[in-house]
Amino acid sequence: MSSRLVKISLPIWLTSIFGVLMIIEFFFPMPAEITATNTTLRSFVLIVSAAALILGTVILTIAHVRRISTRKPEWYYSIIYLIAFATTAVLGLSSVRETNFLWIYNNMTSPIGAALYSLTAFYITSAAYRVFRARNWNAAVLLITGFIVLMMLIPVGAAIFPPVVPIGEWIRSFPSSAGFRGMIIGTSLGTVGLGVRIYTGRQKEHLGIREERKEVS
Amino acid sequence: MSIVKKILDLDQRVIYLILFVLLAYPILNPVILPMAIQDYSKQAFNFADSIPDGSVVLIEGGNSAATHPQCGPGLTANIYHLLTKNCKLVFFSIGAEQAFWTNREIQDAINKLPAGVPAENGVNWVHLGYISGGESGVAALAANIRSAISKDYYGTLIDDLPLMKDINDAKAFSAVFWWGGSEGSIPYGVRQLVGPYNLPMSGSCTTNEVPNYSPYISSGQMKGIFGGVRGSAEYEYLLRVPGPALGQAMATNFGGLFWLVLVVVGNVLYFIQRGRGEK
Amino acid sequence: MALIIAGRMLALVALLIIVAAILFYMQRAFSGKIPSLRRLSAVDVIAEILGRCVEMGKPAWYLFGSVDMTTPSILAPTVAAFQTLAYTARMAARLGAKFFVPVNQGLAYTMANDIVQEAYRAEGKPEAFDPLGTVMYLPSGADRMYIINHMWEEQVAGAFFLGSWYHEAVIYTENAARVGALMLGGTDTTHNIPFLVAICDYSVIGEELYALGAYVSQDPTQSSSLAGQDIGKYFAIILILIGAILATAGASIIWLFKM
Amino acid sequence: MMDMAWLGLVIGSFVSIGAYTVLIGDNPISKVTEHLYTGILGGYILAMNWDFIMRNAITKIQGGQSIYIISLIVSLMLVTRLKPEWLWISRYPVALTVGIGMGLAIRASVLSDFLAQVQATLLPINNINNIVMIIGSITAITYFLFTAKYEGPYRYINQTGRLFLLAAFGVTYGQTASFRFELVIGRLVDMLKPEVAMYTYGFLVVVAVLLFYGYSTKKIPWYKGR
Repeated sequence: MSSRLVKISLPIWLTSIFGVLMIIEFFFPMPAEITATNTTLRSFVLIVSAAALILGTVILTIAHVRRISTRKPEWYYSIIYLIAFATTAVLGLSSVRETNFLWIYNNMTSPIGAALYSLTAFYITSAAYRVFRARNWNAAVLLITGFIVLMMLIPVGAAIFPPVVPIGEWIRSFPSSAGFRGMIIGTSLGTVGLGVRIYTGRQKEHLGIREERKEVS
Repeated sequence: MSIVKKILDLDQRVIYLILFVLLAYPILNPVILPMAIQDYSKQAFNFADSIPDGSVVLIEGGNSAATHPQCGPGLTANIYHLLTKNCKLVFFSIGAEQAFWTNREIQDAINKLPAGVPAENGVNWVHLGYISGGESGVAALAANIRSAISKDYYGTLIDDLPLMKDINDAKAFSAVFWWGGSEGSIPYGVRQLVGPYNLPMSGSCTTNEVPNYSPYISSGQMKGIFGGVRGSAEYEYLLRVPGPALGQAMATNFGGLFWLVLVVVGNVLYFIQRGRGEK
Repeated sequence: MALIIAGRMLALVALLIIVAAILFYMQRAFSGKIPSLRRLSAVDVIAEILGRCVEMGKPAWYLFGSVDMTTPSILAPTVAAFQTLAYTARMAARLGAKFFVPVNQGLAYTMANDIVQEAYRAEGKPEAFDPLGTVMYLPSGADRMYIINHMWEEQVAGAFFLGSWYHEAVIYTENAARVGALMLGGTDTTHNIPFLVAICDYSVIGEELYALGAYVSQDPTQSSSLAGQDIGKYFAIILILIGAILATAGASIIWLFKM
Repeated sequence: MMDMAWLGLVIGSFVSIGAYTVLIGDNPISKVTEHLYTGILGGYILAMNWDFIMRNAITKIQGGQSIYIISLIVSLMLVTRLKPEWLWISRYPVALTVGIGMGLAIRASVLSDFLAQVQATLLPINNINNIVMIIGSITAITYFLFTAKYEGPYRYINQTGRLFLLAAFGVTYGQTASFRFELVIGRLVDMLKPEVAMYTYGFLVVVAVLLFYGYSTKKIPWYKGR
């Protein structure tokens, strides 16, 4: 019984207590001790999250080492990983303001990151060619609004067909905002619903808890 | 398999390659397509154009490394524009990094100037450099330049600069250009220069900040504004001096047009295929 | 000292109404009164995608997008996606589909790892779970290259894109589509839902992402809570209608929001 | 001495080309870039988070705020997972994170999503724009109703809501597309700067030759796109 308490019940209870602390603090004026506790708790989350990232990196490195030692297919790429990892980690652990560490970040990580981010332009274009076909009414709405707005936003678009600007602006300000408004209101209700399910202990998958559900009586 | 189907099932890598070429080409050789000018840019350009030849103009250079690629070409075009009108320019920045980039933009403009246009430091233009103190620094500069700063960006004493001989406060200027970049400093200019001294002002900021300042334009406190890279490109276009911003805007054009053409072609072929009853 | 912080009175009232409605329906479920819900087609799609992967002998991927457990607006959809992951992983284990879950944040990685491991254990196939390979941590950012490369290399046949999606949405979905995967996508971020809806074969939008977990849970109290959320929607609609009619008549109820 | 800024531009250009090869599909050059990038980012994340913990936990403990020892203990609870019987211990850090995160998400979404959006819709019904706004918002909300059966008048309301949602999605699609072209252009501008352009072209040629050789001799598998 006690094992169930510490393994299952207590984590769920703690989840609810922390959550309710955050919510009441938002609505009611609180004594300074509680606000201070809440601030400390939130900084704990950041520390735990940082620790988890370190753990993840270590496990990833172990996976690469194992790939090399067991000579899995394409193991040689892992050597590149290890060299890059070791160099950056050693430089960075000595100091995060180390010049070479920052140089590597600014001249290798940022350009690759920017290049990968910009890949979206290519995929957006090829996806548009493949899926933007007026197969039915729904697809046609997506296609036409997307077409008008892009045309409005590129400098030459308004020069080719000036009315596109007022039309595009209207679509952007009214039908589009209205659609997103419904979606956002729905999402906020979804968040509250999820919170209630978690805090009442009905939903506990995220804790890694699996229980064969007994039928509710 | 019919040709229509073949084009409809075009390998995505062909699309990527074409897009690459279309985006890179205008950067290397600006191809000028017609462009629709936004109202704010047109107003700002007309304001700059209406400044009488030979006036003394105050310019705040607020572009940093992050905003130089977008707004720097616009300031360069602005300097080019005013120098060709034989205006006398006084620059300052409210950040140390910004002072460096302003200097770079001044040099860019001077390198572009057609032969015969005078652009001598100290005579046609002065770069006062970094003025500390943010908004209060601007106020101090407006009230008395010599109390706010004694040497210019290059370390020359202000009193040794011929252009500064008769200039001692904001009353000496006939216009202000506030190239705020992402500093969010345009209100400083409105509050410290436009309000107390009744100077007409225009300027630039990043695209996302334009809506914040549109109230100033509708109230007349600002004469117009250039937003981001598109604003810079429009300045270059209106001035008929192609520069890096125009190249980038044209590349966006090419990318966008390619997207639009692909969608149109895709749909036309799709309906042809459907009309033929092919699957 | 005011009893309630200024400007938050209506928010508190709204929260209490919504929570009370949800709890009311959950309570009713205990006594066997279960509201009838419309079928969410995405529920059946999960089995379809996994079945296809088994048939083709190719892997199924479950991706979360940009995960950051320290940002509440990202945490919520991610936690919602975890519940669906529990169901999907279990079904994948049962059907024998090769399952892969890349995660780009440490804490989410440990959570996903526990969930999938638990699912395999529940189906009595713990040996099919590879502690280093089934769930994998990839540094945020680098995961983009890994995922594109491996999508082509492994020729994924099915992919789930649930959670909080940012610009990766179009990168992954378009690649998966070109590889030929059957996809289910859904997010609540307004900026990237268009790509998931346009490119994926099946999609869930906004609140449906949160509801999906409750649908697949086979727990009547959870699915009943969705009826409570509907009360929240009616509340919003009534508020809008009353406010609009009053505004037309020249009266404003904005003061209510400022309380 | 080599000019580090110039070298940075050249290296940046090379690795960008490596990253762009991923557009072709899986190939050795993109794999090399992938592992290089993962390695660098792994090292970077390790160092930055180590630094974060040092500054925000260890320094504070040394400064007498001993409560932060708890944060370290909770962090260590994550590590217990390496022994399967102790897996449950890592539920505590998860409980902390999810409890706090959901609490913050709920309180923010009720005020700044739910009510703020409702408030923005309280418009007088006197012109077409406001009518579109109100009808669009309401039908889009009803699109998400779970208890309504897809029949009768609700079918039409649901369809209308869906159209409004799709219009919103189309707008975002177009808007994002125009912005994303600027990203590629930004990267290309750096890669084609006069001082590095020659190296960019050179590397591009090398990559093209290598890939052509690989594909033509079938040493690299060519994946057919759908």
